Amino acid sequence: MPKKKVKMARERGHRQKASRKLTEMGQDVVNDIKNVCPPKLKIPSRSTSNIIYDEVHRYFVLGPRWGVRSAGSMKQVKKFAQLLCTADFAKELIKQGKFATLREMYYTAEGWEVGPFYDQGESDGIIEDLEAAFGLKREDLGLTPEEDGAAVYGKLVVNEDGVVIDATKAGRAGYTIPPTIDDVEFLKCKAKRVIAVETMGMYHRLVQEQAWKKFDSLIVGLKGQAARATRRFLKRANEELGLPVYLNCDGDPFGFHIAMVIISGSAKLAYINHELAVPDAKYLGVTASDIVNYKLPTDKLRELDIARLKQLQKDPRYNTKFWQSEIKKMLELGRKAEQQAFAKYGLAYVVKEYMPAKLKEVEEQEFLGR
Amino acid sequence: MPKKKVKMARERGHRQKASRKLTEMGQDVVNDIKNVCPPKLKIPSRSTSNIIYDEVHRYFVLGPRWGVRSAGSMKQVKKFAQLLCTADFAKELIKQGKFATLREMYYTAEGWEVGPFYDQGESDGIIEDLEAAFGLKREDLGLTPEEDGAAVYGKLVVNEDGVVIDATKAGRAGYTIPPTIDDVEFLKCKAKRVIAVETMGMYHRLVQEQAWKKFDSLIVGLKGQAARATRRFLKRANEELGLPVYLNCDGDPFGFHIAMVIISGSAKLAYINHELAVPDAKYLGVTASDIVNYKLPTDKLRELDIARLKQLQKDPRYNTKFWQSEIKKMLELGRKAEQQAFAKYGLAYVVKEYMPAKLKEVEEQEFLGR
Amino acid sequence: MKTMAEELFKEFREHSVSEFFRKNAAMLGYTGKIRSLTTIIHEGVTNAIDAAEETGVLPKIVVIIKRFDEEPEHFRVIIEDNASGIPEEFIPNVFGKMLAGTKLHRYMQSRGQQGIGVSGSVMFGQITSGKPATVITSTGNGDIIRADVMIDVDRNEGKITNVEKHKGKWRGTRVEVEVKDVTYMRSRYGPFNYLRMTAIANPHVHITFVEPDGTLTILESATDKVPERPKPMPLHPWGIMSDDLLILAKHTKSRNVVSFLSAELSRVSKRKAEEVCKLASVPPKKKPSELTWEEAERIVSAFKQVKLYAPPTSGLRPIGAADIESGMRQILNPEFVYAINRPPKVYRGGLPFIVEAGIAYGGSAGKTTDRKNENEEGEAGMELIRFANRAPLIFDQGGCAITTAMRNIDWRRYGVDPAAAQLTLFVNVASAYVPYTSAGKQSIADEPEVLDEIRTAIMEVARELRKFLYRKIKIKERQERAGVFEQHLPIIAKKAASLANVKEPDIKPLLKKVSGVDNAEEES
Amino acid sequence: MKTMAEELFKEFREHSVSEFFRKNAAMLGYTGKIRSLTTIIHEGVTNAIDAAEETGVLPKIVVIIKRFDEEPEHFRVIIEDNASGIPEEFIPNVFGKMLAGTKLHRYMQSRGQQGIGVSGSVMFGQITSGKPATVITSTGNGDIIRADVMIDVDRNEGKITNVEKHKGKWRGTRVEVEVKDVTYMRSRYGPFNYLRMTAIANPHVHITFVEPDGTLTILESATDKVPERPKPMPLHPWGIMSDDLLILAKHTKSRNVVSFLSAELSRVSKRKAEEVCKLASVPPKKKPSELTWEEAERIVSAFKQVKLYAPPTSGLRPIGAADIESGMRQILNPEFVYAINRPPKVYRGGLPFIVEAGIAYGGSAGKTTDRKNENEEGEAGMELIRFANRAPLIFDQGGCAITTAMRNIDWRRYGVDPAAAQLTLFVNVASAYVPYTSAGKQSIADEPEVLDEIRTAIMEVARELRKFLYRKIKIKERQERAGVFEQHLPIIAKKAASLANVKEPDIKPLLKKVSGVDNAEEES
Repeated sequence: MPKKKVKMARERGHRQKASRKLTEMGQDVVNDIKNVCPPKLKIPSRSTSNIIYDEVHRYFVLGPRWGVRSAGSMKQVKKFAQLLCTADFAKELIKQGKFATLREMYYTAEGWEVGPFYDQGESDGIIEDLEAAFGLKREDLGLTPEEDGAAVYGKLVVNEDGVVIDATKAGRAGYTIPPTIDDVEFLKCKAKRVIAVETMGMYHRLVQEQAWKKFDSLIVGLKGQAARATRRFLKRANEELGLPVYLNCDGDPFGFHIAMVIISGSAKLAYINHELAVPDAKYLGVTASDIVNYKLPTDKLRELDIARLKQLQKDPRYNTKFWQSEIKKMLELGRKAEQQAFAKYGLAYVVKEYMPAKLKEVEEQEFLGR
Repeated sequence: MPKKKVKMARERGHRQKASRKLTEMGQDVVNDIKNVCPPKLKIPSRSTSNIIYDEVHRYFVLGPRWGVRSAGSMKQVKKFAQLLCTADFAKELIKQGKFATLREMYYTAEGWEVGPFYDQGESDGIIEDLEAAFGLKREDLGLTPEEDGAAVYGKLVVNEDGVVIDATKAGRAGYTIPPTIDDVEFLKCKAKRVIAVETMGMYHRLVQEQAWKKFDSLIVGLKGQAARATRRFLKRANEELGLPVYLNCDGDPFGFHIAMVIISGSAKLAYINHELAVPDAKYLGVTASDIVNYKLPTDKLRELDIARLKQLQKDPRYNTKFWQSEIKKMLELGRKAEQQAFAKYGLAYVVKEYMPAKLKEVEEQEFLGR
Repeated sequence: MKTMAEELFKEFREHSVSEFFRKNAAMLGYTGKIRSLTTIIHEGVTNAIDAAEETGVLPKIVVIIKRFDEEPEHFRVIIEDNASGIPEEFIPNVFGKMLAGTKLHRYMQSRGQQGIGVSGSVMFGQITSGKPATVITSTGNGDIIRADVMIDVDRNEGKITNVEKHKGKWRGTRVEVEVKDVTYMRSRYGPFNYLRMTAIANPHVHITFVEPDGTLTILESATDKVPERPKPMPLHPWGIMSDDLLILAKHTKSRNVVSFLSAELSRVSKRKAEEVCKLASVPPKKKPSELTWEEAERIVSAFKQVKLYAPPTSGLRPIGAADIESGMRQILNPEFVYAINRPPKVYRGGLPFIVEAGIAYGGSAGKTTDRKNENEEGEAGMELIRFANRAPLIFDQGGCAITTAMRNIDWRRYGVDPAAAQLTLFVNVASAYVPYTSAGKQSIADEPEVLDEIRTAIMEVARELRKFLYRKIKIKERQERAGVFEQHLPIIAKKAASLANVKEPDIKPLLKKVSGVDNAEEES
Repeated sequence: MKTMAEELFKEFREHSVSEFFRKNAAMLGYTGKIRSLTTIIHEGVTNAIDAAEETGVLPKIVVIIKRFDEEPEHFRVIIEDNASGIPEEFIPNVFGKMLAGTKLHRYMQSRGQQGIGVSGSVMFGQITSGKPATVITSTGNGDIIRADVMIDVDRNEGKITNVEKHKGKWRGTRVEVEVKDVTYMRSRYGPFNYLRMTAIANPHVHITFVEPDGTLTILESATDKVPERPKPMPLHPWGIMSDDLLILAKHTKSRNVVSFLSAELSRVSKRKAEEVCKLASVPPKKKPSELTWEEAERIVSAFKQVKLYAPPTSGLRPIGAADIESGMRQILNPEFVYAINRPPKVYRGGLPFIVEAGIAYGGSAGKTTDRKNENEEGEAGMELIRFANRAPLIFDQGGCAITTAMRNIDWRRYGVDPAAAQLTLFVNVASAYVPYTSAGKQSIADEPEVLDEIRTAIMEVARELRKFLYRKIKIKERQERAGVFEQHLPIIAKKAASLANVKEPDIKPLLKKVSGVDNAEEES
């Protein structure tokens, strides 16, 4: 798999690139000081008005607006100092090959000369500044979120720092995607597709019913809203391994949102969506049509659901015939349904009947290029 | 390891026992109906007033009070019917060797003659009735919660339905404890102790700093409040493998609570604590004394924290010299601190300095039988 | 040399009460464009009903409000009754002199009290439009008099500026007042709601109402029973003050204290009077006019030590629980209605009063009703309607003892959420002398005895409502539980058989048994 | 046969205004045990200050409240002034006759207005204690008169029941009223707070107060400037009504309309009067007494079309912004104080008025102050103190236009949380004729012009407060930001060097530069 090897090298290169960028920044600041010129850093604006849906790439990106962080401004000088301290800390992490959680960094700052952060929101903001300024992921800077990624089950073998792991032999709960997924090498993959599911209940159902075998698939248990590591995993599976990705979520606005964040990225992370979005992933979850066709047990849409759906109608990411018609139908029905609602017809129904039908439908469309 | 083999057999036997109990119940009901006598089921009361702290076993148990569920009472007949439907469903799961989530069962009931449950709270209550009536775990009835258990890293090899897993070779994120942990066989264990930590941030820190090697330890990442499967794993590690269990939590009332639920069980699950509590586990988390001795970064106790601590003072589980003095000290300080606060002294500090000191202290006390 | 004082007191003068109220029209309720118009309607309708009742006929009232073309704030207000009519010589004083009337000096319940009401309307019309009021009246003697009346403010006197006589066989009085600077609206504070409330509290009154846009509304009477004529009533000793006693003593015809006390106070026999004199160390044969303040004080306190009958109610004219209920039923069409009238009590000055309360639930009771388009506010929840001697109190709700009493009650204890309940609460205070907080007569002062009594009355009707709401819930529960066994026992049998892997048992004998047993348990 | 009417009208009688108010004492503020006592103090102090000012001396008032031993609700209230004294022949009418006085007929600002106040106190004392009031007075002519005065309620007349004369060189009046059924408390509604508020609004008044327990409090005057004597003032044409005009026309000495208008109205020159007559099509030479209502209406509307000077303020006697500020500063010791007085305006009837407002922030302003133990309520937040012609308004806060105006303002826009702010808001309405809602004179009716003006005044002082609060925040910010560069630039240099792996650059030149630049930016 030569293609993969190349990719791998690129991944590893991220951390070196990060280190180089940080060094350059230090040099720029030193030069500015020597030239008696207040050091400045241009950072793309992350404000709502600068978040733009990129029709070509099909995800949110940052627009052309920049902000300038200046050490010459009374209001900004402290933040500038914090930014440099953080950069220095990250460079040290990269050098040592270590990772720290965002929370650990927040505490580490207790010992910094610039003084502790007011709260973790402040230190997280500084990290986002660095990410946006250099187009790097925080993971490249040695900083990880607390949470692990999703569980994976299926015919995939990976190499984590020399440890070879077979995702059919990591236990019933599967292989857990670590926060440092970019350091993981895909060694072998016999699966032909990825099916990611919103809830761990459904994940275990699919594993138990051997859906991974039946559909030649990797089963990914998202545990709700997908972690960054999970999204990175799905992107790599899609791009490096060339697997189509299907997203099976609850038939409600939150389920739609979970799928869409994987597909087109969130507005909040627009500055790093090029590393996270999987624009070719397909929604394979419960739809309003399913509710009707399968007579699913439902719950009433709450006020909040309705408001949310109406928001989605205007969201550029949902500006397709499929989504517009399903959202409209759900609003008309006034009901929503969960994945596990298929249990009404017995536990195995979802694997024996529902998924094959849905997969066939979607893959035929794909085959025909729709 | 003959001891282990015997245990294994016992564990496997749980599901057979469950099936037998359900059959007996059916027979009793049929007999009652034939005798024109309203079928009844005695269920230990789970009300607060019937939850008693067992000084000998050192966990909460149910007291001597029973309630009777009678099919002859207008108010109870529907619940009785639901209970029998649930029992029949569980017996079928056991027969097929399958598991269903509580949510799936709730949806399955859509198709039952007795009609759907009002909400999942109602169906969960019925399952608890069955558990309490027969002293069985829901897992023995083929019913599992949604969530997976904790992550485990260290020198442990297990057998899951023929798949052999080495917990040092399951990836950086470790081996994930499945909800069906009782079906897992412990094949080999070279660790001498278990260190369970509250947050995944601390878990990754310990894995990264190779604490599992340094302390000959299994590292368990609890992910906050421990799942039932995690508690079951810790109990088995403690009883079957004979490993001491140390609990490293945040130094706040919630951290104390997380540790104590593992040690002495929760009041809510008093009916099944004999299967879950690990009374010999030791608290190794952040204490009020640590806050002072290590000058940790802290947060102010909120109103709720203070109220909670005052509650703990009166809780029989905390009726030891150690807890009383630490709680009092924390109230006096008015501050709390997280595990990760040690990052103030650098990322490795917790493994290099803090943990060795604490372990030494605790294990010396144990050696001396204190 | 003159002192400073002599200089300053050159200006010392007396003033007429009309002049006082001309400058203080707000004190009589003439404040705001909507309220001023409602006040005119109130004074006219109140007098009309009182007059008809004193005459002993069922009141038939006509109210017409005409707007002058192209003058949105210029009206002619016409109020007509079918009462006794007014003798010609009394017309100037009735309509043009303040503090003159048939009511002020008697302790008798009537809606009007102070001899200011109608003169006030005439004056307000006069100072805004410059026009006299027109009075058409006949005592039924064949002469119909039509007189224009103006007030001479400086002298507090009425003047007839024009008079005509016709022959005719009609009896009654029709007053027409022309007024400017007022507004007509169908709001909660407007004439329409005022008349609607009047109809609720006075089911024996027939009201015909024509609004400025020509809309005709007839509020039919719901009973043809003429309420008894109220009677003047002596003071009762409970709570009487020394000053009141001395004033009575000054005017009495009795020659000694014992006969004075028994003649001028109610519920005092000769024997009681003697007992009181003895307790108070007052010579029983003393001339009343020679009583000293100290003796009066001792008599007052002695009355508190003897047993007396409660004050007579002959002078009081409550609506009666049945009539309140029929009034509320007719207008609100409620699911539940309940009313009470409390026994008479006295407050300071020995003045008796009666509190009546009614409550209506469901239907169009409460603030959110289909009356919304009439009273314009989009409010929800409990509605409080206040009355004094059957006359609606519309304004100054906040300062009124009835409102205070209502607010002091924890309504949730009665199963009611005041912010949402479809509830109308009715309170009427009947007395020969209602303690109003101001001459505008829109709110009742919080005399402790009155406040307590209102509170008690409200709680009494609220308790009855609670019982109703409780019964309503009970009935629903029983219905829901019927047939529960028939539904569930077969399922139990089937599932138990499946669990035990045996044949399904026959459920019928058990079904028969438990249904019976359980019902028995239910009854016990 | 007699008609029903003849039967009924046998009872028709006239009544005295004293009798009316005896029965309606609540209308005058005699309601509740605490309020009744405060009302007596209010009437006495108001009259005392007015009298001293009319006399042209700095008012020195003594108030003594004595409790009778073992009678908790029996008091003797003594109020003494240093004014002109009262000539003997006026004593019965001043203290015993209602609607009599020197003030009612003049359009002049004074605290009392209606000639009821002191007679009301005497009557309330008399009907609760049975005792006459004692008046000790001298006009400074060497005779000191001591007279006991009672009211003959039936006739609305004062009677002197006992009189003594002494020689002495004192001038002033001392009134002593004995009263029962009242309570003394140091609550917000009690005499102590009443006098404290009086002192704030009247910094020229010296008050000596002795409480029933013997506590002596002296509220010193803060200025020795005697306010100018108020002058009687003709009506201004703005907002005058036809009726007012005709009443003036009836009493004028002028012989034609033009001279009548310019003589009886303020700010109307002969030329203006002629212009108005022309506009109104009224013959300029017409006799005023022959003016018709329609002509009067045309004149009124014509006045609205011509330009006039604003009403004269000569008759108004505002406190003045400086005195309000010094009064508030003395009593509240605030961090910030600001007061304004607005230009005169008129409301209906052409009556001029002036609104003054003051605001105090910090110190002991607001409801939560160390005065808590005095006024007993554990309340927090903004305090509103209301005045009419410098006299405190204590009761009926809810219905008052000042309260309405205050509530209509969105205080958060001024940086104030009304529920928590340490703020005292002062409003005084000065007018020869304040539109009270009732004879109790405790709240101001919401005449639109008055309400608007109060609102404007409050917003004006609130804006000044906002500026103060804003400046306060600004100063704090500047201090906090000082030295920020000195603290952070060295760290930046150090960390940048570490990142680049080079020697730390010298930070001093940059430090010097940016500090300057940034300061300049700040100033701009």
